[in-house]
Amino acid sequence: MLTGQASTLPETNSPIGFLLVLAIALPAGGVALSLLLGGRGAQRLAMATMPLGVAVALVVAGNIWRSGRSLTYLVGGWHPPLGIALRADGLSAVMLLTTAVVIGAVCLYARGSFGLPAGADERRAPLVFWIMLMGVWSGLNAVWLAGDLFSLYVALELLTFSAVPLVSLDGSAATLEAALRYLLFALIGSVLYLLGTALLYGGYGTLDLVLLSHVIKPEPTAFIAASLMTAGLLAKTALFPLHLWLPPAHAGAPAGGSALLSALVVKGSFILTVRLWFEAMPSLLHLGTSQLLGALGAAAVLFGSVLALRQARLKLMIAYSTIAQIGYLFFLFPLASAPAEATSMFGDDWNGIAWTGGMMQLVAHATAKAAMFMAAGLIAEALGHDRIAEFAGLGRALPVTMLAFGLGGMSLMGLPPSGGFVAKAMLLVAAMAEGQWWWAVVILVGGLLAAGYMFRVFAPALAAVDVTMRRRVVVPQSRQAVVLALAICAMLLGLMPLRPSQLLEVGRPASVTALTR
Amino acid sequence: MLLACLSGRWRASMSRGLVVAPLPALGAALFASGASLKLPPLLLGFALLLDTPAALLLGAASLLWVGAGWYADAWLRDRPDPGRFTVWWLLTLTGSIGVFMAADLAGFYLMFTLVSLAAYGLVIDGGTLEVRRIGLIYVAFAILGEAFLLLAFVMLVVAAPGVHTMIREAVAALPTSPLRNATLVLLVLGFGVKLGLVPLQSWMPLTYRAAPIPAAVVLSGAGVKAGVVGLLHFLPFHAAWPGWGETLTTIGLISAFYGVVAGIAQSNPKAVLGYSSISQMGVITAVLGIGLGSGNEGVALLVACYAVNHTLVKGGLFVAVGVAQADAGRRMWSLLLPATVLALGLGGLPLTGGWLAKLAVKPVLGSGVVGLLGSLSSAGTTLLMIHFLVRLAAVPAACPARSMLAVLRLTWLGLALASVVVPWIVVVTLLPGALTNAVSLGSLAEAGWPVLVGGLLAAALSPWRHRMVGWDRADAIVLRTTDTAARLGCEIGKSTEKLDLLLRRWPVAAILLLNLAALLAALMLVTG
Amino acid sequence: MSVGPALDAGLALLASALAVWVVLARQAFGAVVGFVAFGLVLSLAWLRLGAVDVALTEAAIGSGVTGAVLLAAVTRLHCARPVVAAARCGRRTRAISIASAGLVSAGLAALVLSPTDPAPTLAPQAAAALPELGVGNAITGILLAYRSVDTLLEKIVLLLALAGIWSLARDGAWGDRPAPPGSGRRDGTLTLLGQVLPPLGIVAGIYIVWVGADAPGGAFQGGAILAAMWILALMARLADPPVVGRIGVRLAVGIGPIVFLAIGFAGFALPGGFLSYPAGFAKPLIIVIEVALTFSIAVVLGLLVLGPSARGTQR
Amino acid sequence: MSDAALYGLCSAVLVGVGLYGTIVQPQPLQKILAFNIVGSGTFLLFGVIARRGAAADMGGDPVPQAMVITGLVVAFSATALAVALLLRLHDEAGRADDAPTPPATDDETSGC
Repeated sequence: MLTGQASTLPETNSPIGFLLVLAIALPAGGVALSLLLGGRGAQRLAMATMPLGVAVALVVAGNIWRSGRSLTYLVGGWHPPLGIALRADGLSAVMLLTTAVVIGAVCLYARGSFGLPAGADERRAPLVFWIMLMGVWSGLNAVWLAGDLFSLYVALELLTFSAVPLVSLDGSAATLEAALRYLLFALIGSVLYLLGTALLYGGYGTLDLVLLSHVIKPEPTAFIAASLMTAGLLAKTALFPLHLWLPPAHAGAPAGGSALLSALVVKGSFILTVRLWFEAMPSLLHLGTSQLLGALGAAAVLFGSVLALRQARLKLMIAYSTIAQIGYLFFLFPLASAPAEATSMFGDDWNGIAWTGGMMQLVAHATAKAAMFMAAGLIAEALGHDRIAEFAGLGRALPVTMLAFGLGGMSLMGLPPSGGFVAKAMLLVAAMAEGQWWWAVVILVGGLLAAGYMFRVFAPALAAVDVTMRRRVVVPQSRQAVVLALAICAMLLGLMPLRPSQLLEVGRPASVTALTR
Repeated sequence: MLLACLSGRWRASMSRGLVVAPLPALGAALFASGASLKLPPLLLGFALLLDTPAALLLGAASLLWVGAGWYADAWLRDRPDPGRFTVWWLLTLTGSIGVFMAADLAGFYLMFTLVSLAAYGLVIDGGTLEVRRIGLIYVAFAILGEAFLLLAFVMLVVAAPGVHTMIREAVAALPTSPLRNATLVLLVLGFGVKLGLVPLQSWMPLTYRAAPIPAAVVLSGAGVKAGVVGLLHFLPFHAAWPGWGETLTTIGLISAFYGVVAGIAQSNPKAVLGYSSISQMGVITAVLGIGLGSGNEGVALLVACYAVNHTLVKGGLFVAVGVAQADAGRRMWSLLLPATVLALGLGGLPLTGGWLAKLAVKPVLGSGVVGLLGSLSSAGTTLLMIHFLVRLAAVPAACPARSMLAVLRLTWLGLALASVVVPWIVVVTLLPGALTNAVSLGSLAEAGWPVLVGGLLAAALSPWRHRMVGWDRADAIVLRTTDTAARLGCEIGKSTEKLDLLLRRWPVAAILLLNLAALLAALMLVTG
Repeated sequence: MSVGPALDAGLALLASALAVWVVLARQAFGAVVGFVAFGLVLSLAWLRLGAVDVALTEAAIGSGVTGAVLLAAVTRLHCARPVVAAARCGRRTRAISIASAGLVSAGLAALVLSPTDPAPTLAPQAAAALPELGVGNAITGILLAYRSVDTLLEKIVLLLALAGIWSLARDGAWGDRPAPPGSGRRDGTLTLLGQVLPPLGIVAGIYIVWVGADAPGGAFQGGAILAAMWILALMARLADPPVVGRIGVRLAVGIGPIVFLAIGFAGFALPGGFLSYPAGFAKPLIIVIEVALTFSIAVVLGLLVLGPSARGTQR
Repeated sequence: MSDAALYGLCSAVLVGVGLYGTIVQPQPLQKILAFNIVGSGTFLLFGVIARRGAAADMGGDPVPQAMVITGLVVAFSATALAVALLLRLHDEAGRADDAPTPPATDDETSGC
């Protein structure tokens, strides 16, 4: 093999690989057609795409689970490095499913806020919301599936471009400023990522993740490219201390939008970071880098939680909690890449457990946080405000919503039997087994702080008050039920922790397993 | 059984179900006692297992829950918002029952969390600011304990093969674990919070004082036993751990005496009972410590017998406080007479349940220094209980509905009766040997002297009683500490906010972004 | 070739100097003018780098249309008084910023000066597969065949950006015409330009698309030129901005991506799958896609420049 | 010095200058301009890489060149969206100016 020259892989299309295209193209077509149809058409289109997208995700995940093998699709029949491959491993399948579930719930929920009555004229906010929803979906699915770093760049931009208008949907100066700030910071992130991509192409002649992993070497080109790309991606993930845009943006968007942004959009760049380090350049993931990423995560957990404790408004509190929960994800880097001598003490696949735990945290946070943001939206609709101090008697006024909020909160705190508990327990176990106890301490303290901020909401909401709360609007039961269903999803994750872990093991980066041997 | 409980929980959306809900658990305790019962793993990967000591605890606890449920039902009738209390009650009940039966780590942790945290809802039912503050202190302690336990469990899992682990397998692997010492420390700390061992005891009297009486009944009687069963199941009694055992015994004895000394300085009878619980749990811990030191697995059963008595007596005495509050003092004898028997029984008055309980653990304590200290603690308990009786008699009475009074009385007498009868049944069936040894004049005298000493002490101290009240400022210190902690937390929060404002300024964040890239590159260049 | 290196050095220096000017300029207007010039210099640099397609795109989009957007913005911001007294950064912040940005530059420069040898390239592979497609321009082949996913996603990006910009309309103005570009005065020169240039430009744009399959040029370049002509005509008030709520406008916006997707889906019938072209029909299909895309790109780019609907702009 | 190395250095300078601008420029419009400079520098880097990969009778590797074309369109969309946001923000803030209370502090531009 020529130095730095990637040859093609003997890849062929999987029998149901075309579904990978559909996962991206269905919502993408939805964007184009929504703009064309306008008005109620956009909403109908979203409602029609939703079950199809969920079905695609289910079939893909089911197939990967049963066969235990990843799916590949070469678009147009062109092999990488010239062409682009879509690949779905267990991680992609889990993410596809999570995305489908959360977006499905948001669709059902948003019918209440952005539904148009029959015969009504096209209106601005609803049309834009449905278009952006489809945009987020196609962007996310592209991030989960694309195997080429430049396609991933376009996919990330797609994601940003659909996320930003969601932030400023209400058109107030505050949200416009939040959106502008988000856009500018995300753009700087993108351009750093693109710089890294250029360097990698210049060094290795391919941007395909798998090909790259074969030819990449620990040398300055790869180092600088990796650090630029990582920094750019972290800016888009809003990892501490790069979180400046997140609180106003996530708190300013309408509830359905916040749910998408917090639950899914920030995860796109995170997963890309993971793929970059664990799949494309595992040989670069050394002690220093992994500990640095973990330390930033730890700082995010503590910092975000403390600030969440101090917010007076519910949506800001949830937004800061997102910063904290994103922090947990980054424990994946030190814990899933521990060298063999660190894991041998207890003789088990601790890297793999950390990997599963990290991904479980991602999924649990996605479902729980989406449910919480939507619950917060219902609360704000019912009360006309979201000031935590004035929540007295809320538990009585909106019992289902508060139950959903509480279940989501349990997952954030890591209380059993939630998905968050299983995730955090797995990370804890891995941390102790690998002798990296400092992460365990942070995880515990983060859980305590999460309990603190959840308690701040619940103490007044559940306090017995004699005055019955004055509700501004009656929130329909069906929307409350959607939110509750999503929160229950977060719980169910905890009740069957084995299943996703089997799925996650399909196509798990070799680096995670190889290091333990 | 747990499922039966759970379904009972749902059926019992009305408070009337409170009485019925614990019955399946009582049944489980009766029919499964004496033999181990292992259910096939349920869909959650949870497994249930009921060994004899746990069955004893379960039986006593569910009996108490039945009685307290009856009480709570009557108590709730003239409350504005019974539904909320009921939900918390049933959640706590589920945890309290489940914790005795859970056989796997995750299940145990879930149940332990449930009994600890759901009890918060019971504690704060009073709703005043002071009560809520105490509720916060309770939760803070509970969560601290949870954190210790979670870490300990994680270490257990790490050391045991497989991720989903039965408690037994995990504990069996503990002696060879490289994290053994840390695990043991964390286990003792975690359960110690629940048991109110010194120095983690402060929440207990505060909480009992603040909680409504039905809640105090179940918390002091049944809730605390989650800690007992935790120590029983998680300490590795199958091997001898001399150093560990002695440490545990010392902690236990310190708690036993601290409870007495601090308790007699209290004027509120509920607080006195709280301190008494600290003392009693100290005795239990001391016994367990001896068992741990000598690798004696039989100690579990004895401790369970002791704990059964405490469950019923302590619950009963709290009901007595309720009766005293409710009854305008007309028929005091019907209250005070059984109360005296119960209270002194806790100190080991011969022929009471407490005497049997002391008998059960006596051989373990032995006749050395520890044995003497044990007897002294009995004397102390007697002293404390006499103090309690005095304070009980002085409780000012309110005027509740007649129907409630009747229920209260019945509950009270029932529990009083049970607390005498049940220990007899238990000891006769499980420890016949201990009994035959005991019914000799010598041992009667031996058991009797601490009671006598305690009585004399009480009489001797009575002139100074008024001065002693309020001598112990532990709870005030705790309150002050929490205030300081809150202020400190506030400061931390404020400075974090300032940091956030700084970090969220555009140039700062952008510079950090670039330097993060530079740092990553530098790290790789240096190490790679 | 003695002129070459000097020219290159001059272009590089000029581009760097213009960049410094743009960044340090205190007045936004000067900065924007500097940026347009910067874009033109860069197009020349692209020509020198042998990338005619990129040079065309840079001139049309990077400098032209972007310049139009920025100039329009500067005009509008100039009228409005600044909302906030913009605090300039302190000296320390500037020093740290220079150091941080300098670190990135230094890293890049170090890598640029020590290239991989031999430099990796996909040119031979790209060239080898071209006959199969029947197109002569490798870039067209990459954009519409090898890496067509990128192009497809990027079309969606354009649509989303358009929807995002439209979302910034006020509720009452939704679906209305955007405000016309320019200062609003009828300007003799502009009118003249607007009358003369568009016919030429439209011919040039269509030509660029037409030859794009084989020679440098293609949908973006052509679309951008067409869009520029349209905007020029609008600036000269020779035409009105369209009512964006109308189905015709929506159709014009969506037709390109929809045709692209439809042909892509049709590929499922072929062994190559999504976005593959049947043997012998590759070139016609690519040209169909290019034409549809060009049309939509021109409309979308124009609408992006025009911005959101504004109330009271209807005559 | 080869033309590739020369333009490579130029791209490094553009990236650095642009990044500096995005950090210190207080006005959003000039931040957007600076971002475009960083973008141009990045694209130029692609161009340099393409130039180095000249082969098979082509003046440069067409793959990075095609990426630049895609990238330019994305960058333009970003600029247009950011400018539209900025203009609308100015409208809104200008309105708030007329109100008796001063607008909320705009920490976007409140400096360093």
